[in-house]
Amino acid sequence: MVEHTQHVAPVRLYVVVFLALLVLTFLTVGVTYVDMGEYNLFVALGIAIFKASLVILYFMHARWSPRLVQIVMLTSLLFIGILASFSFADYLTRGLLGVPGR
Amino acid sequence: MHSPDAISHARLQHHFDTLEQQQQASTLGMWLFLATELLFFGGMFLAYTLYRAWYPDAWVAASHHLDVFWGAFNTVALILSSFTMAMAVHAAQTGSRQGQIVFLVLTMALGTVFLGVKAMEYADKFDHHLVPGPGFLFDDPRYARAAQIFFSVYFAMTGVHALHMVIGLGLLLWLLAGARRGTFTAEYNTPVEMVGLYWHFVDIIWIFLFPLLYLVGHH
Amino acid sequence: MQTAAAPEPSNYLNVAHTVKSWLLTRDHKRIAILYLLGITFFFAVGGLFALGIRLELLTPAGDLFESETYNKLFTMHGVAMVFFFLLPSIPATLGNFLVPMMIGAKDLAFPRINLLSWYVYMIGGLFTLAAALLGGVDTGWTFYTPYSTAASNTHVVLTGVGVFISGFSSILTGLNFIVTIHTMRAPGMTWDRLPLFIWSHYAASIIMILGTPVVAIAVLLVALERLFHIGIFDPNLGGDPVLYQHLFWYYSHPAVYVMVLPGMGVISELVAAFARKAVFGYKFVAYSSLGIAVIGFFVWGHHMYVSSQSIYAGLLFSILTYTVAIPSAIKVFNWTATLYKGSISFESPMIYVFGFIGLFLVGGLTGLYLGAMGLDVHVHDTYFIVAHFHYVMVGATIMAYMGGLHYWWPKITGRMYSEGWAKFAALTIFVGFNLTFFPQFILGYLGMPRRYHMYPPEFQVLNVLSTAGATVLGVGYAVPLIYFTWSFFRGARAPANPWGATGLEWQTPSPPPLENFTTPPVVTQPAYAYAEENAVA
Amino acid sequence: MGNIPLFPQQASNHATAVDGLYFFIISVTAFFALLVVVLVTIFAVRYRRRHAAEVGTPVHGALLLEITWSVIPLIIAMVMFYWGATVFFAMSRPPQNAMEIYTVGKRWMWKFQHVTGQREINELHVPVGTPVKLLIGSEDVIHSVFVPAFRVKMDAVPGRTTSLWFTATKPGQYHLFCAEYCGQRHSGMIGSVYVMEPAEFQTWLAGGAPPANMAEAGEKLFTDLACVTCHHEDNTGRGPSLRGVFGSTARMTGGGSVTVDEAYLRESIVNPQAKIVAGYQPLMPTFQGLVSEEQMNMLVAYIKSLASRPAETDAAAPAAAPPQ
Ligand code: HEA
Ligand code: HEA
Ligand code: HEC
Ligand code: CUA
Ligand SMILES: [Cu+2]
Repeated sequence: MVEHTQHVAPVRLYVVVFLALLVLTFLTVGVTYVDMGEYNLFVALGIAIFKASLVILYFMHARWSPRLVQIVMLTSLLFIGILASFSFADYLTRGLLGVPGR
Repeated sequence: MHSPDAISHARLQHHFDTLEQQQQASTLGMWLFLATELLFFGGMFLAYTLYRAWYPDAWVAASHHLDVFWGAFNTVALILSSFTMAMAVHAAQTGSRQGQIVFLVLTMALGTVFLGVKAMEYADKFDHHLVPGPGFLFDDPRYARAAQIFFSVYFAMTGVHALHMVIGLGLLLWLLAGARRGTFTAEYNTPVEMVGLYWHFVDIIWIFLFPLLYLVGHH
Repeated sequence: MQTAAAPEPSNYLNVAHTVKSWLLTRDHKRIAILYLLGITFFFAVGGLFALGIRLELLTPAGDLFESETYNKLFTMHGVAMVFFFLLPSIPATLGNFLVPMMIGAKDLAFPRINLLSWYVYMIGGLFTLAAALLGGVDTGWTFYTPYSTAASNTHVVLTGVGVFISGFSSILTGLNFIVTIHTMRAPGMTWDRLPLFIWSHYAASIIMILGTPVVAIAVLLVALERLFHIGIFDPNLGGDPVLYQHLFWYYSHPAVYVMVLPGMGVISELVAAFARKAVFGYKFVAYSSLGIAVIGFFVWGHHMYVSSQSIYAGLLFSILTYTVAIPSAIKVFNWTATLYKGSISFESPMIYVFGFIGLFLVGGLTGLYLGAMGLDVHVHDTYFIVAHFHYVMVGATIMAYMGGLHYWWPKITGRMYSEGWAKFAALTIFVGFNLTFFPQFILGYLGMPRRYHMYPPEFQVLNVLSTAGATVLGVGYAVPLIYFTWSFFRGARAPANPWGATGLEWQTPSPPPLENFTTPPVVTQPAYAYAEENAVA
Repeated sequence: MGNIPLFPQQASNHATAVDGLYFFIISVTAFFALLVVVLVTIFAVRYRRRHAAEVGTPVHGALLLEITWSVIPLIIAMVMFYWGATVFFAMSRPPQNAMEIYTVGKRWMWKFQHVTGQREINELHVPVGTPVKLLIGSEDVIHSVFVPAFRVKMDAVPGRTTSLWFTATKPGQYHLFCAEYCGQRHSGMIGSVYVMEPAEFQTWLAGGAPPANMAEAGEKLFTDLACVTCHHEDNTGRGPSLRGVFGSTARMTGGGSVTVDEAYLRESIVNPQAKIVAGYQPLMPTFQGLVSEEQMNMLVAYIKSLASRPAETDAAAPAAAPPQ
């Protein structure tokens, strides 16, 4: 079960990831000046998710982490998903029956 | 599971058999802690989503009172600090004491810059009566009510985030002291790695806060 | 102590006696004892509030306390009992003591964090206690908005801070358990050999980690809203009070399983030990714990059927509520089946097991009444609910807690207690409990609302019965306090394995030495391998 | 000891439905409780330990058994779910012709107003045999309307309109409780529901010179609050005409549509920016804090009365008036 010693990532990789994050930051600011209606939000979120994944995978070494750590990560996301989706199961269906408060 | 002739090391706590086991435990523990943290912010993200869905126009109007330049500036500062933090961990892993010190100091400097800018932004909101409460004033009366909720969410989220930054700075200070004493080596560097994970997590939260708060609608 | 003939072998209790050696200990066993003291204290505090409630309800008129005082009584009763007694009760005492021992580890993975969690718990407790002493808080343990944010003028913030802080204690404990169970198992202790106690603590820990932060943020937002009038939950400012209920129950429903799962783990151990037989359907009992923990996160809206939540969300929550009952059913049936062809003895821990099964049946099965939307409308916020949750929390979980304490007491203290008194207490608790809370089901269906200081006179007789029962119950709880204290100082020495049970914790002296085992254990058998020596296959 | 009640009175159409479900669940749960208790007892006696060193006989798990005792309870549980949901749906959907009564919770009293204008505090008079729909709001914190004899309950949530309905079946006086904790005198926020024979009810309704009926009062408010400046009946104002809106489906800017019910009307008045009617600008100011709960009810009653007004003639009686 013992993992071999830590993975040491090359500095070059960190630099590349950093530059990518920088570019994405400018990109996300840039696209807000383009009117895409509702899609602005999705583009912004998409970029943010992509940036977060870069940080998690490389800066936080998740790529080389044990399976268990990856499971922990995904589980926490899943549970945020439960919180949001079930709350919205209420909010999105309010008024659907056409009876006040039901 | 572990070899009985485990290497003995001053940093090995009595109840573990090997340093690997100890390091594995810390890593798992830290990630579990971050899972908790994520859910903690999750509650606020839910509030954010709900009110954004309810008050889309007010959200745009209120968001335009935030300064995209400083938001982006801070984003860059935090990303850079994440990079220097990763480098500090790298320095520890390769046993470079000098590297650790340099990169930890850089990370702290960037973190301080972030908080400085944040403080300036907060002061600006105070000046413009954009702090929720009886003194709240919003230029467009149609959106005043919902804008107040926007700023409530803004202050709650960025405030809790800033609190995490402050705690992170404290941890970095503690690491710096250790690094100067030469505590962390290629063999034993778990604390640097753990604080690193925490710091990156705080960065990730901001990566989401920035577009969600500063970049609503189109400019 | 002075009568001991031979010098006692060194154990975790006698290695050091100074106060400092206790307050700065990192030994999970000593921390368990620290927790035991804290928890007993808060139980007594909560119990005193309960007696206040029951005395007031002897008569329909509000003649003993002012309305406001009564409201503070049930609020502080609920807060003390839930956050400072029941949530930490089994995990932080028995769990803390036994999780490392059962898996053959020397300690929990993070001993310092373990100690920290006790301090955090005590600090949270002190905040809440301070709030109580400064005048109390009157929102109900649920802190519903906008009452808590805009109307109440009691110490909501102080109490909220206490609850918030104690939440971190819970998180740290859960984190410690998960890491320990993953990384510190003795050689040969594979997952399918883990005692069921470990499985149930593992499941409860998942909830602590993923649920607690959400209630923490909810309470924090309530405090902020009170202090700075931000409008997140205030309808006058455009916020939604029901959002608070979502956040609160997202945690607080799973939290009820934090309260009961460790108790179920205790019951699995005890049933095996006193039937001298492997638990029937080990895998099902183990996985049903995980099932309860996970599905438990999908049902919170069953507290909100009449809250103006959408009917469609209600449907979703209702159907899922019924699915979460199935893993509990699996457990009950498997315990029953374990008794089949067992070798059953009736020492006091086993008496508590029978008590648990009876009360959990009533409590759990009445949960099914509440899951039915059409029926819950009538009984929601009545004494039917009060009866339901006391049956599961007080009936079931405290029975399990007491059973576990009696079972592991010899291991923890190295002393025996009086079996006669123990049986007497168990019976008194059982009788007193049913007398207190069964009438409340009837009251609830009749329509007596909860949190009522005064009530219509026709409800009096049932309330008198309930108060009478509470008195008996109070005596039942006080008796063990006395004989346990006596046993701790004067009780007969306990052998290493008084019950002839399996499990690593019984293979080390009582009380255990500093790092739990004199020789590192190696596991070669599944849990509960009772019949192995005279196996007929 | 003669009159200790053990079972609540049944005084509405919902009572029998709820009690039927209740007895069904009682019998199922009693069966399972007895099953387990009896088995435990039999095993405990039959397999008691005979000598100190005895151990149990190993019995290995049986998959079939596990499946059986998971699936059977699951099926039964689904029946409970279905039944419970059916009863709840029936409770949630009031009949079209229900007589409406506006209900306001306020610490610590219940205020009712009939569409014909009569007000009551902590008392509610209703006729037997007529469906009654309560439209519920709150002035401060959350309360909850609870009439045990009718088996109905609904929270009064500030900022929202909720509702419940029932048909009383037995004349008499019944408890009315506030079931959601609302502060100091929560247990004093109680009253009575009087169920009367229809004729008696009409007399009661006629007694005590009623002020203007709610729709009329609302119409006056509509002018006083200057709503008319934007909402012209002929659709020439800056806002949409409100004639015929109630019960219709309104289309929103940015897609989507809403059924216009009481909850939507309230939202349009206190929170006009939330949903913008297609084709209009978000011009309407919020009236949050400017109209009281009761005025809100009158406005709503008025706008509802416009729904059924034929385009030309003004009918005298608003649709929501109690059936004779
Ligand atoms: C330890 C705590 C605990 C536990 C274990 C449970 C278990 C359950 N609870 Fe309970 N509950 C509370 C503590 C607990 N509850 C508290 C504190 C409240 C009120 C909070 C407040 O408002 O203050 C509450 C309130 C509450 C409500 C809200 C009521 C209301 O406010 O209107 C509901 C509604 O569905 C509910 C349902 C259930 C169900 C379905 C279970 C199930 O998990 C039970 C499962 C067990 C069984 C079913 C028994 C064993 C099974 C068999 C013998 C087989 C036969 C089974 C079938 C045929 C299905 N509970
Ligand atoms: C773990 C949780 C727990 C426990 C153990 C209890 C225990 C008891 N509860 Fe509690 N109760 C709650 C959780 C709990 N309760 C909650 C969450 C609420 C809801 C609150 C709300 O509405 O917000 C509630 C509400 C509640 C009510 C409803 C109040 C209302 O709605 O108006 C009532 C009424 O009878 C009641 C009674 C009791 C009684 C008689 C006990 C008895 O079991 C207590 C018996 C214990 C003792 C009597 C103390 C034992 C004595 C000693 C240990 C020795 C004493 C030593 C010294 C004094 C030095 N409880
Ligand atoms: C400044 C002009 C103005 C005033 C004053 C005003 N409204 Fe409006 N109202 C509007 C406009 C414009 C709309 C359509 C856009 C929208 O939905 O917000 C509207 C929409 C509505 C709607 C939703 C109608 C639909 O078809 O869905 C209702 C109900 C309503 N108003 C009621 C009122 C009431 C009651 C008052 C007075 C208390 C009032 N309004 C005062 C301008 C006004
Ligand atoms: Cu109003 Cu309780
Ligand atoms: Cu629940």
